[in-house]
Order: sequence, then C-alpha cells, then structure tokens
Amino acid sequence: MSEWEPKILAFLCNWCSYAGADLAGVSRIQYPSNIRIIRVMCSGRVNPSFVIRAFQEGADGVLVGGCHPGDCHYVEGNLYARRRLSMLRQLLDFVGIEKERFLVRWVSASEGGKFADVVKEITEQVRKLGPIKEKWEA
Amino acid sequence: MKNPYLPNVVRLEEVTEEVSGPRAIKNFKVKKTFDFKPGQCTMIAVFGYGEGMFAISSSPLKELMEFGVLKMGVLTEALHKLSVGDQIGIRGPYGNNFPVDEWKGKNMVFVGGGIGITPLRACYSYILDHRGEYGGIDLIYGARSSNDLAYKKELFDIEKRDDVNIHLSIDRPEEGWEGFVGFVPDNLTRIAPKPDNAIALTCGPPIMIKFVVQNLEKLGFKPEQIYTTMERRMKCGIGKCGRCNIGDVYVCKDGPVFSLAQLQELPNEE
Amino acid sequence: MFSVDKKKLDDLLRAWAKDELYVPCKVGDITSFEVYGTHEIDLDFKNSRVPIKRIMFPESETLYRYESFPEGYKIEPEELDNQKRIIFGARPCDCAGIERIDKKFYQDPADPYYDARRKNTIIVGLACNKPPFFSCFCTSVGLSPHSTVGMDALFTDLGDKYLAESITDKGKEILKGLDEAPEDEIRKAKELHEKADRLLERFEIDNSAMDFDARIWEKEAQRCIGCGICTFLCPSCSCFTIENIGSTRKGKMVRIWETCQFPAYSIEASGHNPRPNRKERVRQRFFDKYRYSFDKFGEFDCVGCGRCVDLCPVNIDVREIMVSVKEAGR
Amino acid sequence: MSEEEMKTKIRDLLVEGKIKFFVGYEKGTNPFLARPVMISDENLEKVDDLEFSVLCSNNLTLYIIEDRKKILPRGVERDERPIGLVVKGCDSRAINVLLQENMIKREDVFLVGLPCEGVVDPNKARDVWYKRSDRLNPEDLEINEKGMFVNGEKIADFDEIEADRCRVCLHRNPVAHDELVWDEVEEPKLETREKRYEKIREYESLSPEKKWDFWKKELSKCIRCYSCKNICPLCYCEECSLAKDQLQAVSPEEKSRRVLWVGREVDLLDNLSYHLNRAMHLAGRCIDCGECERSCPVNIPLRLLYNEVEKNIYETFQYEAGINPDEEPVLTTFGSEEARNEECFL
Repeated sequence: MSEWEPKILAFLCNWCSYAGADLAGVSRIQYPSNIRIIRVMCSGRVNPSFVIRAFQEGADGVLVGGCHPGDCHYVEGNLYARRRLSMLRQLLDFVGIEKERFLVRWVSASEGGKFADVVKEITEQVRKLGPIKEKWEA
Repeated sequence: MKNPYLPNVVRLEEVTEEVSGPRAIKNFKVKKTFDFKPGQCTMIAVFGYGEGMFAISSSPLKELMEFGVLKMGVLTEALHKLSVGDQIGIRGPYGNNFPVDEWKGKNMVFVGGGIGITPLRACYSYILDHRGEYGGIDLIYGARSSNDLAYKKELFDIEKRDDVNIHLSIDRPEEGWEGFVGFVPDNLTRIAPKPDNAIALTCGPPIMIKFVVQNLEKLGFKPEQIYTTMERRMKCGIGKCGRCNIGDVYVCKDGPVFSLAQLQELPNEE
Repeated sequence: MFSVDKKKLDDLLRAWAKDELYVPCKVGDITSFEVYGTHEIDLDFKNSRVPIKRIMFPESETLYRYESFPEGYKIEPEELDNQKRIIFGARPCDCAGIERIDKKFYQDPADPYYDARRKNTIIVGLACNKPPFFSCFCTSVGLSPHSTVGMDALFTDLGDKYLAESITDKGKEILKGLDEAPEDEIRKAKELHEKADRLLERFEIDNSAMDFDARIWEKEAQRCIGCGICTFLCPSCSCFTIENIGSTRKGKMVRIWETCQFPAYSIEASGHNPRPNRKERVRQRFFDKYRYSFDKFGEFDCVGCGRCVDLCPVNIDVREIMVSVKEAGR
Repeated sequence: MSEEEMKTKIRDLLVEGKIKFFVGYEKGTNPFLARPVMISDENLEKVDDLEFSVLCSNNLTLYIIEDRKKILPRGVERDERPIGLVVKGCDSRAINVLLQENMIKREDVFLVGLPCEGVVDPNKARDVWYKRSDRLNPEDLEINEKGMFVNGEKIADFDEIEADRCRVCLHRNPVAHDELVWDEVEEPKLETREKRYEKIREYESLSPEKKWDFWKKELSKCIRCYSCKNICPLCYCEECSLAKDQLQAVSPEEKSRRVLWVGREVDLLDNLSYHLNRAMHLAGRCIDCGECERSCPVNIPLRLLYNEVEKNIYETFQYEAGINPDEEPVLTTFGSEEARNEECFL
C-alpha cells in the first residue's frame, strides 16, 4: 500500500477503556496514531447506526472498548452491548464488511498496555484489508 | 433560465426578542434583497437545518425586511439561536399579496392571534405608511398572556395615535392588565366593528380563525369582505413539490391570502 | 414514416449509443431502463418496473452546495446535467407521464434541473401491440397503446420489421437516413394499433361524481398501509421534498422523491396535519389524479399504466374505485 | 370448527358488539392475492365472502397498529373494544412479539387461527400468468393448494408459485389463537430449520468482494419507498429514525435533538445504512412473515438480511422470535453466566 494509512474510529467507554487509553498515553506507551477516539459513557451506548455510519463515512475500522464483564459502571451495559454488537458484526460480515474491521475489546482502566496492543491489532488487521473507500467506490 | 431554488445569502442586521419563554418569538431584520408586496412570504434557509416559509412582516417601503418567527421546531429553534451578523439564505417573494390597492378607502379590521400578527403587521404598517388613503382601522390582537403579545412596544406606540383603535386581549386574567380578558373572537364580538365598506383580515391558529369568521359573519361581514392567510407545510414555494394544495390551488403560489368566498369553494380539509 | 429491419436494429442502436442510450433490459426478474451495452437488452418486455421519469427526474439530486468561509457562506449551484440522452423503447403511457410532469415543471418559474435533462433527451417510444398488464387501462384515460403524447418518435413492431414514425423534429432528426416505409407496412401498423385498442376494455371515468365527503374514501383507505409504491412508481407523479444534508459548516440542499401518502408530507411545525389519517391521503391521491389536474390542465394526471393496481400490496384498485364512484354518483 | 361456523361466530361477535371490527381476507380485483378487508357492523354482509385460502398472503396484525395510530378528531373517544383478525402461523408470532414488547394486551385482540400449508406469492403467480401473455380474463383462473389452473387446465403446480418463506416455514399452526378455522395441520419436520439457513450459509461462504458485489447490485435498486417498513407489523415507531416519513408532534427541543444517523439521499451507501439499520432493529424480533420482500417493488431479497440475523440469534442464544409471549426479548436481557464470560463476542 502506498501512503494510505488506515483510519480507525474507536468508541471508548468513559470509565474503563477511555481511562485505559489515558494510562497508555501517560505512561508513554507507543501505539499507532491511526485511531480517533470518541468517548461514550458506556459501551452499551454504542448504537449500531453509529458503527454503520462510521463505515459509510470512510472509517476503515471501528473499535468499541468497554469494561470487562462484571466491572461495568452501570452493571450490565457491556453485556447488552456484547449481544447487540455480536449480531451487528455478523450482519456486517454478511454484506461484505469484513469481521476484522469491527472489534469489541474489554480494556480496564489499569490496562494501558493492553489498550496499545488492541490498537496495534486492529490497525494491522485493517491495513491488510485495504481502504474501505475502494469498496464503496469500486 | 433563473434558478428559483438558489437563496441569496444575507446577514442578520437586527434580532429582537418579542416574546420570551417556551413559545418565544423573535423578529429578524435583513437587508431587503427583492421587492415584495404586503402579505407575500419568503423561504428562509438556515444552513445545516433546512428551509421554511415565513411571512414578511414589514412594509415593502422600509429598506430592511423583517419576519417574526415563533420557536416551534428544528428550523425555528436553529433560527432563534442565531445572532446579529450570522448569515441565512432567503429566496422569494412567494405567494399572492393583500389586494391593498382594491382596499383603498375601506375601513380595515385586523383580527390576529399569537404569531398570526406577522402577516397582519405587513399589511397595517403598509397602510399606516399610506394612512390617508384608507378609512378607520381597528386592530384586534390577542395572545395567551401579556408576555405572549408580540411587537408590544410598537403596538403601544400605535395606540397613542388617534386614527387607529387597538384592542389587545389575553386569554387568562393577569394582575396589572386592564385590557379585555378572553379569547379574540369574543373580543371581536364585543367591539363589533361595522361591516359596511369594511374589510376584515384575520390570521392565527386555525381554531381561532374558525370562530372569528363565524363572528364576523354574525356581524354582517360578507365572505368577500373577509380575508385570511392559510398555513401549510411548504418545501419549494413555487408550486412544484405538490404538498401545499387545498383542492387544486397551491397555497404557496395561489395563496396564502384567500378571501372567505374563495375558501368556501375549496374542499374543506381542516 | 420509415422502416427498420429488426436485423439492422443493433446498428441503429449502436449509432445512437454515441449519446447516452437507454434501452429496456432484464435486470433480475424485472425490466429496467439501463444504458445500452451494460445489460442484456430485452425488447419483448411488458413495461419497466420504475418508469422512465427516473432518467430526467432522479430519485435524489443535489440542488446546491453551501460552505461557510470566514467572509461568509458561499452558495454553489449544482452543475446542470446537459448530457445528451436517447431513450429507446419507452411505452406510450410512460411518455405521456413525462408530458404530465413537463406541464408541472415548466409552469412558471420553470425548473432548471429538470429542463436541462428534458431538453437534451430524445424519447423514442415502442407501441404496445398487446396491452402488457391485465391492469392496463390507458384507453380509459384518453390515451392508447400507440399514443404519441410526450414522444419524439414512435416505433411499431410489425414482426420482422419496425415501422418508425417521427413526431417532433427531434424525432425527425434522429430517424434521418432510414429508408422510407412502403404503403403496406403503414397500413399493417394501423391495423395493429386498432387491434391493440380493441383488446383493452374501456371504463368511463366520471370525475364530476367524485364527492369529497363520500364514505368510499374511508372504506377503501382502511386497507392502505401508506407505503407510497403507487406514487413512487407512477409515471406522472413528481412530488418531492427538499432536505438539508450536512452541517452548518458545509453541506447541500437535496431534492428527493416524496409521496402524499406519507404523514410527514403535510404535517405542519405546530404538529397539526390537514391530512392526519390514511383516508385524507388516499383521497388526496385520487382527487389530484382525476380532479385537480383535470380542472387545471384539462387532462387526467393518470396515464393508465396499471402499476399502482398491480403492485399495491393490499390491492387498492383505482379502476374499481373510479367505477364505483361513478355508480355512486348516479 | 368449520368455515361456516367460524363465519357465524364472527358475525355474532360483530352483532353483539364484542369486537370493534374484524380484519379478514376477501377476493379482490387482483386474482393472485386475497386482500385485507375490515368488517364492522356497517358491512356485515362481507362476512359471507370472507376467504380462507392459499391466497391469504398479507400479515393482518399490522392493522392493530394502524388502528392504534389513527388520529381521532377532537372530542371523539377511542373505541377500546378488541379487534378481531385472522392469523396464520407466521402472523400469530407477530402477536407474541407485540405482547412481549407490551405494545398490545392479549385481550385487545380476538384471534381466528388459520393453520396454513403455504401461501401463494402473488409476484410469482403473476409472472407465471404473464409468461402465457394472452388476454385471459381473471374469472376463469383458479388457484388452490394444488396449483394454478385456467379453465381446469393446470399451468403451474403449487411449489412453483409458493412463497419462499412458506417452503422453509417452521410454524404452520398459529402459536396464539382464540379459535381455529380448521383443525391443525402437521408441523414441518425438524430438519426444515437446516433447510431454512441453507441459502444463507451459501451467501456467507462467499468472499467479502463477492458478498459486497451482490449487495451493491441489490441495494442500488432501492428507491427508498419504505414499503418494507410500512408493511412490517413490528416497525411501529411513532417516528422512524431511519425514514422520517412520519413525524411526532413534540416540543421544539425534542425535535431539535433528533439526530439523523441514516442519510435520506437515494444512493448506495444511504440505502445500505437504511437496510442494515432496519435489520438490526428487527434483530430477535423478525418472524419472517415475508411481506417486506413481497411488497418490495424492485424485488430486493430483503429476507436474506433478516434471516441472517435470525440465524445468528438462534445459533447464539437458541432464541426464536414470537414463540413465547412471556419471554424477555433477546437483546434486552442477558444470561447470568454472561457476566463471568470474558469472550469479546458471543
């Protein structure tokens, strides 16, 4: 790929994964800069139409970060999110938006390192798949 | 071929809040970019939100155009958030106008309710600019509360004049209010303007117009003497998008000003 | 009057394909007008599912774009689409639909976007030797399977040949160079036309018997689900909405097809809706098709193509309703 | 109970005023479709020509919502009596979903169950007719469970014109009913479920490029007429966030907080966004009554999308929509063990 850089949009839950991303930044952990973060109060807040709109507007990958099951500040937000986003992921895959483009990961506030790995993981996966714009304009 | 959909971008010269609170009304002034006749309307575009049709509520002779906007939905809320110096798009003028030339020499009876004052204001300010050519003027205007009366300052100035009698009213009693308390149609019956050589012009919520028209007819006004402006959802303003019809007449093009005689021939979609 | 051998039709179409040529093609199990060469042409089709109005009045088109700059908003009108087009094989009812839409869009002030496409499009019709759908009723609205309203040229299928007849000078211009049609072919075409007329059963539409407050609108509208297929697929329906797409910083005003069957079509900012329920909306469609346009332009806004009868998921049949309106009126 | 007894029962209910009106099927001008009919005390004679046949394709539960949404003129009381309607196997599951979502109460409806062995897809029947393409008048056409006959001569057998959904139907007998028009038919065999998802696994096995090419071709045909939404009994929102074809009269503040996540332009990406969002809104709710695909004027295979989501929900949660009205809708609850399951996707 020439100079194309994958664009990843991340919805990070305010209490865990956003704090984890902060920790990664504060402790100078390097992670790819392709990510753009939107803070949501809970992973359960992520409406499937956000994810679909992100892909439509040209995001090559979407990451949803949430608290580990059982740690959710609102007790069950991430559990609803997991059910809903699992179905969304398979539906997206069914129409041709590859599964690797859409990840959900549980990152707690103390896992700065894990956050960096998650971002590396999704960036490499999406880099292999190529820009989504090509798919839309093909 | 001129493109009728392109708006002129104009700057908001003046924004005054006529009514505060949940049913706020603001008066916007912009430079006059096209001439118009009293009663015509303009399609206002707030970029990012959409377009809406608003009556021009000032006399065509002034060099600033005014329109009064009641906060009612997405577009009007966006308009209310704008301040002096912001830009909007306007295109027009649309619709027919009050036949002010035919009304020369007549006694004018204006009956308005709430935001219905804006088209009336275009007419009575035009007539006040040509005061000599018209007979007596009665301005009957009411709203839910004194706070909801729009253009209060202007109305109190006009009240000082001796050639115009103004009858303001509010729906429910308030302390410090000496005017009539009650609905506009009842205020109209109380004042009982005489129908001979008179024209009645009424605007306001549909339910008010219904009773005002009934009372006017009781007072002896014939359907050709009663005029109103119709409210419909409008998108194009030039009789193309098809939605503002009453019968085979487009309110944006053949209206919004109709005489009761004309309305009675149209099918009654309430 | 010219004669075109079916074997030589392809060369004619290839000559016309220098401009953008639309021909009826089989796409899945429905017919639709596509650019020549992109799909497999299918000339013994019944009628396209979406009428040819879509070529000149697309489902959504941008009117103008706006962008905010430090010195203020800039408005940039969308460039007019002056692409030269030819439509071959349009059915007479769809072409009449275009003529109905012309009347509405060319009413002062004329619509520049539609005008740019319309004047650069040549419409070549194909007469129906047999009414395609059992719901066709073009003869009942003053048209016929070989009417030339809204057309520039009319082709009639004689079996191994086509008889081509030019109607407007645009038609004359593209049929230049074809050999003249002999007398017997012209007579044969006329016979085919009369035969086609006889195959269609006519019923009389009496729009003076339409009563605005009749109970029939309430009864028929009970089944209606307000999906709007009857108007989206109507060759002469041209209602649209103008929506703002984008943010305050940058965006565009877009014109999109809309139908009087949607509640949002006529709801006012105050929430009051002059057509609150299905009854008023179904009645509005009937009155607009058979009364209001008749009072204004002297012709029905309906071209009798039968799509709304065929495709209504709950079988609201305009023929059945107009016949019972006439009987009720007596 | 035979058809005749059922008709007398319906007439009694109407005469005694026990139900507001009855929604059934009647023969219409379209010979391939028995169309819905509302019978109230004004048109009681229509009870006799109520039709219970293979042409009864519409899902009548939609009219419960339609009646609920009717705007009554000022001062007119809403008639709270129950509504009578005919429900096939698939339609009755819609009743259960509406019950699960507290949209209706069981006593709001009087259900006449119609055990069904498959209905005719009007589009298929029409295409078979037009292939013959001579001007037959509809009277001498006869369609029944054996096939399509013209003056007694068979022109198509039943499974050529049967609706796709009926070939893979799992619930032939109504799961909720107060009466039955005739006795229950034999339920399909268990491996029908595998047959149900056969076509979907085929599409799932394609490469992402092929999948996208297929859906790109299909979704560019969409003209956004929203008939798939308007005919769906489970798409009952006062104001649809995807379509904006009906707007609620709410306060200006509420109106201005409406965010439009699905673009309204009729182009490929907005169409994709609309259809994907609707498939997600039907997740764990769609009962495959097939009306969306039948009413779609440009023949988009919508059921593929909704059945894909239905398959995933069934394989992951063993949940089937509209079977048990007391069960929690699948996406609004979670199993107790899920709180300890560290998996990122189920």
